[in-house]
Amino acid sequence: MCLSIPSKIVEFNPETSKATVDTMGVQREVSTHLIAEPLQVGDYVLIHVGFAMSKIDEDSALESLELYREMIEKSEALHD
Amino acid sequence: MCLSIPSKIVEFNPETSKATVDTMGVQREVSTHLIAEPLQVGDYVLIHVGFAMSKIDEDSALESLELYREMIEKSEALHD
Amino acid sequence: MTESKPIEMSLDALYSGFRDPSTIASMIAKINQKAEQLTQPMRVMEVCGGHTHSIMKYGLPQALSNKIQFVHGPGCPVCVMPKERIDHAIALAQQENVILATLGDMIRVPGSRMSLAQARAQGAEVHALYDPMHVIELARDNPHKRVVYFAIGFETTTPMTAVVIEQAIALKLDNLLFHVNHVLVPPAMDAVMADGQANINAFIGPSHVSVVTGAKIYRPAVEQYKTPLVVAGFEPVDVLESLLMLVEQQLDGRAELEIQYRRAVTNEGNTRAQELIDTYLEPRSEFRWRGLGDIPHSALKLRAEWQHLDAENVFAEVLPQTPIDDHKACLCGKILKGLAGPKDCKVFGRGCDPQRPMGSCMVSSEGACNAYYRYGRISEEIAQ
Amino acid sequence: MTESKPIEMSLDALYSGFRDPSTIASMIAKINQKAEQLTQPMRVMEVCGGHTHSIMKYGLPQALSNKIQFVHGPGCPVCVMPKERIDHAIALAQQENVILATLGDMIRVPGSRMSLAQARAQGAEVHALYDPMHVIELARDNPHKRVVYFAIGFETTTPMTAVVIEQAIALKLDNLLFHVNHVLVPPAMDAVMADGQANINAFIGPSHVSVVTGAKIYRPAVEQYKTPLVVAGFEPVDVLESLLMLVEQQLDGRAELEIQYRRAVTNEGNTRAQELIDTYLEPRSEFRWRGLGDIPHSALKLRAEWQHLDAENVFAEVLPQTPIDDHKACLCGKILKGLAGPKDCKVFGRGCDPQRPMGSCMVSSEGACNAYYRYGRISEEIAQ
Amino acid sequence: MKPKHIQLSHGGGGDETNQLIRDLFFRHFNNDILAQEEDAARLSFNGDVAFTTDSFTVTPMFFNGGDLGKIAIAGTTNDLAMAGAKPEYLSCGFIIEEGLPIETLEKVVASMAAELQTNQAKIVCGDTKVVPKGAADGLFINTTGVGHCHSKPSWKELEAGDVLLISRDYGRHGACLLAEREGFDLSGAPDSDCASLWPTVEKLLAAGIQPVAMRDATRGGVAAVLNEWAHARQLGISVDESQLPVAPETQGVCELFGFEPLELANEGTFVLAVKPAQAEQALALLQSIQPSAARVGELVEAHAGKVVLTTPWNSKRYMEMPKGELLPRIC
Amino acid sequence: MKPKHIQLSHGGGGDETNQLIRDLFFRHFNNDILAQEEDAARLSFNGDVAFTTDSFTVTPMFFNGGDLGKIAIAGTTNDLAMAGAKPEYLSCGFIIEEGLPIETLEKVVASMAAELQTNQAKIVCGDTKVVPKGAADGLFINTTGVGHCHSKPSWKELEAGDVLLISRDYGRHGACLLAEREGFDLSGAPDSDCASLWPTVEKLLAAGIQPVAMRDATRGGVAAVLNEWAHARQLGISVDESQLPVAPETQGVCELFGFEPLELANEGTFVLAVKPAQAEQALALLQSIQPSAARVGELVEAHAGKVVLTTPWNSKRYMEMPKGELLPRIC
Ligand code: SF4
Ligand code: SF4
Ligand SMILES: [Mg+2]
Ligand SMILES: [Mg+2]
Ligand SMILES: [Mg+2]
Ligand SMILES: [Mg+2]
Ligand SMILES: [Mg+2]
Ligand SMILES: [Mg+2]
Ligand SMILES: [Mg+2]
Ligand SMILES: [Mg+2]
Ligand SMILES: [Mg+2]
Ligand SMILES: [Mg+2]
Repeated sequence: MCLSIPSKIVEFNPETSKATVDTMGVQREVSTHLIAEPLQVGDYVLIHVGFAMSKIDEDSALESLELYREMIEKSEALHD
Repeated sequence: MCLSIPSKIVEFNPETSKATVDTMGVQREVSTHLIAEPLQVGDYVLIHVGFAMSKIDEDSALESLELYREMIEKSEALHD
Repeated sequence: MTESKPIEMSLDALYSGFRDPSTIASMIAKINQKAEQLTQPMRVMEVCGGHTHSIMKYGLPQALSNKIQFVHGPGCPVCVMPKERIDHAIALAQQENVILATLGDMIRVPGSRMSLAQARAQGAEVHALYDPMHVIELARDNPHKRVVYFAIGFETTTPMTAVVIEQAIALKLDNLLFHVNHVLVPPAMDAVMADGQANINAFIGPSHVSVVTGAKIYRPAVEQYKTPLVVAGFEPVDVLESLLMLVEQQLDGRAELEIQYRRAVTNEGNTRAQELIDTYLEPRSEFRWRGLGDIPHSALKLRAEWQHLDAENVFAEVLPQTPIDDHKACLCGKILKGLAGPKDCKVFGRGCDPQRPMGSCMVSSEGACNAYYRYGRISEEIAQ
Repeated sequence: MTESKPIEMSLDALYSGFRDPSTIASMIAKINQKAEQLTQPMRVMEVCGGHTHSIMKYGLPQALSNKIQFVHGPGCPVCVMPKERIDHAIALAQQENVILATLGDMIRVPGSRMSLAQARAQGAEVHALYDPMHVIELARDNPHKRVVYFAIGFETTTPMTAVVIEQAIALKLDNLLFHVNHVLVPPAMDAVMADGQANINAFIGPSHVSVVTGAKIYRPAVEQYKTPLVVAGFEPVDVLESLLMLVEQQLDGRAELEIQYRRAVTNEGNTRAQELIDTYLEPRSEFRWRGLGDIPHSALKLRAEWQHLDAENVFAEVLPQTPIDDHKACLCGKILKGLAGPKDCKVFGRGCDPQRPMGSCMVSSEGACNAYYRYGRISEEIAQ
Repeated sequence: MKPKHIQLSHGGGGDETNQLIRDLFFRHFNNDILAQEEDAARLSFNGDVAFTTDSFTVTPMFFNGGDLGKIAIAGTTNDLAMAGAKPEYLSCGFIIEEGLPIETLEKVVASMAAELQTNQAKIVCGDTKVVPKGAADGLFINTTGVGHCHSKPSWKELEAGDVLLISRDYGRHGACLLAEREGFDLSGAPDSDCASLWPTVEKLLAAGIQPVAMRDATRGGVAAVLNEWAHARQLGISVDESQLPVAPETQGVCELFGFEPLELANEGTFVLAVKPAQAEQALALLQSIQPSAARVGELVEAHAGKVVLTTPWNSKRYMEMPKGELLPRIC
Repeated sequence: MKPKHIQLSHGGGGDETNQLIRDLFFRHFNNDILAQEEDAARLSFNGDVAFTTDSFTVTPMFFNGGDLGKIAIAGTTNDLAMAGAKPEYLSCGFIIEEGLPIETLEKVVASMAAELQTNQAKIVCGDTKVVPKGAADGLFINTTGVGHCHSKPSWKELEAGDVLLISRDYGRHGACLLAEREGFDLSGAPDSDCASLWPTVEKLLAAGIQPVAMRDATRGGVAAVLNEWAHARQLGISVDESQLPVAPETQGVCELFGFEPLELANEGTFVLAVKPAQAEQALALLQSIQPSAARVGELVEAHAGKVVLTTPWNSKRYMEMPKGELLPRIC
């Protein structure tokens, strides 16, 4: 449950535990109180009701996307 | 200074020190905290910012009015 | 002509009787007839703004002989209020969680930067009351705010403030404070007359101040300045009858204290009201009047034992204390003494007008300059 | 066909990549192909309302083989909220000088007499927040009022509440109280499965609950009920890939816990979030769910040491304590177990509709009855 | 649980908005044009029309002699009537505060419908907005009206010699509302004069009266109308004080608070300028409708731009343009 | 001490009201009819006219791409344009909260004047009310417009087969305002689409396009327009989801809060129904003005009363009528 959306950190202030994140071109300040790992600008995080709730594992995301591409290519090959 | 208008007591409650007064057909509740003399329905009082500030001396008022009437009658007689 | 029935008491008699056009007309005729005998114009100051209002509204100066000249006195509580006191009210209203309450059109009077109406428009919480008792409700309904009652007025309105203070104490309303600006008539009359320069031959004494204080308060002035004073009602017939009495004194060479407004005014006044005032209030050492400057013992303040209710005390830190002098060009002081007229002032109508008054006499419709600005030129104009 | 370039990480990739129409189409084809081999329909419960939303929005039931049937689970925090808790919120909001704040569309959900939106329309001060941290500002801006945060949501939203509690304590905000309604997914899954009646063959596991808790929380259920569960992302491709994984488990005869949403979910979850929750909150002995009734240890409350912050404690006297049973005709309990469909309910669409929901499943757009009311009949209608 | 109060959702443009419009507005304002349900009404005109707008806010919403709904129709149709136009079509825009009881809204709407009837006019298009609690004071209504001109009175035609009539005793609406103001707590105050004037104007026109100018004496009262006319034409206006019609209870309210009845608002009282030859006939007709109608004065060449009151003892003074905010006088 | 803020006295109908009207409204809206200073404007019409009203409240009053003043003109002229009428004359009613900076009011009024220019339309009558602090939210404006019909599109003419076009990407105004809502604190949100549509409609008509129906997708957004048309005509509407034009930043705002762009308000975006034969020409013309204009679907006999979206993988679902109050989704 609970809407949550991938966003990219464009500013981060560890002292205030606040980050500015970008969601499809829209920026918003969020709290990073819930993230234990070090954060840095350029990281992708999931945002839920004004909080970053976790970092997104980029390798895993890319792996999925590569997998899907292969799948499509295969199915296209099938139709060819 | 200070607007003040003759009104007639139409209701009086000595316990709450409140009276309802009539001013040309309009009724309003006023405080009677400032009046030491006994008040009763039918009395004429001067009202200022929500307070009865004194009783009107009816004899004196009528005396003035009689005087004015005489004066007019005299001056009319003069013109006749 | 037959003997008419005795007049019966009624509210209508109390109104119409003292506004009756025929009575007014005969009274005017009688005054004008007597005034013929005056060797020189009689300058009559109506002390009270309420009288000024009646005189203007009923067009008495036009109807009366030129031998009767009116000098508009200092008796309008909003006009005489110095700007620094209005600035106080505004500073209080602008405090967080403070509500300022005052009576009626006081909120229109400009202080040094703005009026209470403007402060309200800018976000301050200001209530214009009709009835002083409503501050009690206001304080009760806003337990988390402090309510300051900006008390104004001459002796007429002072007892009502005293009742409110009494109630606030009885009800233990600890969020209701008072900023007291009640002013006194006799010191103002003294300020006008004391230097011996004033050109005033007679006084029309206030109606409702006198209801409270009794006529006795004018006795010292009448005796000291040898100037007659008639305590007059507000209705046009009252004013005219009082004028007649003054003309008669003048012709007789008398300078006495008389009461025309006998249906409401006694020599002693309302003693309960006087006691109430005395319980809670006492004279200040001095008070600044717009137009007249600093006048000793001319206003009241809370007694020492009620200091915790005094907004001047509680909010001392936020109240500006610099006195603000009248504008240099302003002739109000002279006008109030009958030594000058509005037209003598260089800024009259050019810089000073009712929308942006520079001096006391332009502030409210009871001020001499204001009245002249609005009505004064009518005789010239209508004459065309 | 040449070897394509490696995909680069970007926000767009994270969105479009998981919503890509061709990927969706191939995924659907692949699932449908595999589903051919299923000997009987597979009933998949998506526990989470967010998944219900995706499934409906992307029209997956229509596109997928009849062998895949969706059972909408209890995972919508507004739907499962019992009326008596909403009545609490309303009772609090209606207190003098109390502000009630809660998240988003919670204010639309009807209690026994009205919704918070209606209470607001009738004068109660209710704030619909997007961000729980805003209650801190609300409490600061209203020092003379008490602010109650009506905290709702599954494990996803619970850590945010814990942060707010932590901040409130750190800032010594003594006018901020909490009414905690955070519910837990595993006890709800147990409630569905425990009696052995439920007709459910597989679970799609929540996305963001799992981000917080880790996938580990589902292991007991998977083992006890021998039912496969795949933790899935919210995007259509995520849901479809998870379905594919579930079909494969089914065909292989496996009942395992798997994670499709690997880019965000680990076995352990967000341990800082878990610790924060643990510091301030603890399980209640039981909690009533709309549709599922009383479930032991299925919700959280403030720990004993924070009782002074607990609105249920502080306002105990004004909070109605009578539990409100679900409507007798309501089949939500059975629907949630996959034993009935909305059409089996006698009052579906006749007495119970999204404007006036009688049961949990009609309350929000994620409820089974609500979804069916809005979308369910489309296949029939479009078939014409 | 059908809501009893207006909610923000009633203004969102979705189902609930449509329901409100249909169940309430269409039901009460029902007519052939509104029934077309177009966003813009289609009307047909030939020749000169008058077009006027007013927004209405009144505290309290219901008062003796009327309510916000009645004023909202009377106010705008009166401006048309004063322009010599028959009120034919009106638009209405509602701004509703969240939380307004729907019953209250319905009472106002029903009252609008009744007043439309008096004018034989129709609401042909409308708009509804809901604002959050605290962002408005209950209900604000704008109405805008349009109708063919049957006569073309104008203040520009005013000339010295024209006679000024007033359609009834003045100051009632203002006195009525003052009496209901918080803290004033009066009883026995006058009813508001709130009424539609077109029926009266129609009779005047039918009787052959050619009004030179007409103006309803709303905010600012009779004093504002006369001063504006005098100022605009740079003519004087001479008023006989003894002829001014004020009801005793209106006077009573004014005595209590130091107001001037000439400055109090009216909502169904107008000033009419006619040529001297028609003055008597027009006055008789007005008095047949409201016995308190009176001849109050005339336009003169003297004291250009000013309104001058003459007392029975022949003193004169200016009638002033009212100050903006009505506040009780202290002096 | 000229006041910098609106005071109650500005609404009292006296001198201060007149000064405000003259110094501010007359100066900016200056035109021959307003200059007559009659309470009701006199206009002349021949034939069919459209007549429409809207009240405007917007928080914040100034936003990216527009302000209350621009919307107040665009909103009403757009309703005229959608009825195929040229916006000619407008009324305006201001309800002003005591304390509004006069500078703010002037900015809004100047913006209205500029937008009138775009439409070649005139404000010919107006009204000003001031309400006490707290009784309104800054400024509410009603405008009511009237103008001759140059075409008579109507939803009643909609038939199966008609093609639906949208004039540009949708949801911008709603997204723009959401971003400025208290507590949302977004940057990078889209500018509002706020604009007057008559120039576009005029071009369509000049090119010979005969619009079957037009509707600006204001409150309730595109979803409300399509649902209302489908419901009113009891026809189906079939929408190709992949053709729907939404800007990424509009989508971004929606992702963050769980809104549906189809349900967000627009203030310068309209849906146009044309016969298939004119669809291509009309679309090309719209795209020459706004490249994001698109063909979104058509009217069909099937699924009467419903709007059905088709996904690229051929799943269908209903496009729903929006709920009233936009609230962030929790699930
Ligand atoms: S005109 Fe103004 S400045 Fe001059 S005396 Fe009068 S009040 Fe003073
Ligand atoms: S239709 Fe309503 S009452 Fe029936 S099962 Fe669904 S929610 Fe319960
Ligand atoms: Mg304050
Ligand atoms: Mg409350
Ligand atoms: Mg008008
Ligand atoms: Mg009007
Ligand atoms: Mg008018
Ligand atoms: Mg509209
Ligand atoms: Mg419209
Ligand atoms: Mg519109
Ligand atoms: Mg429209
Ligand atoms: Mg108007």
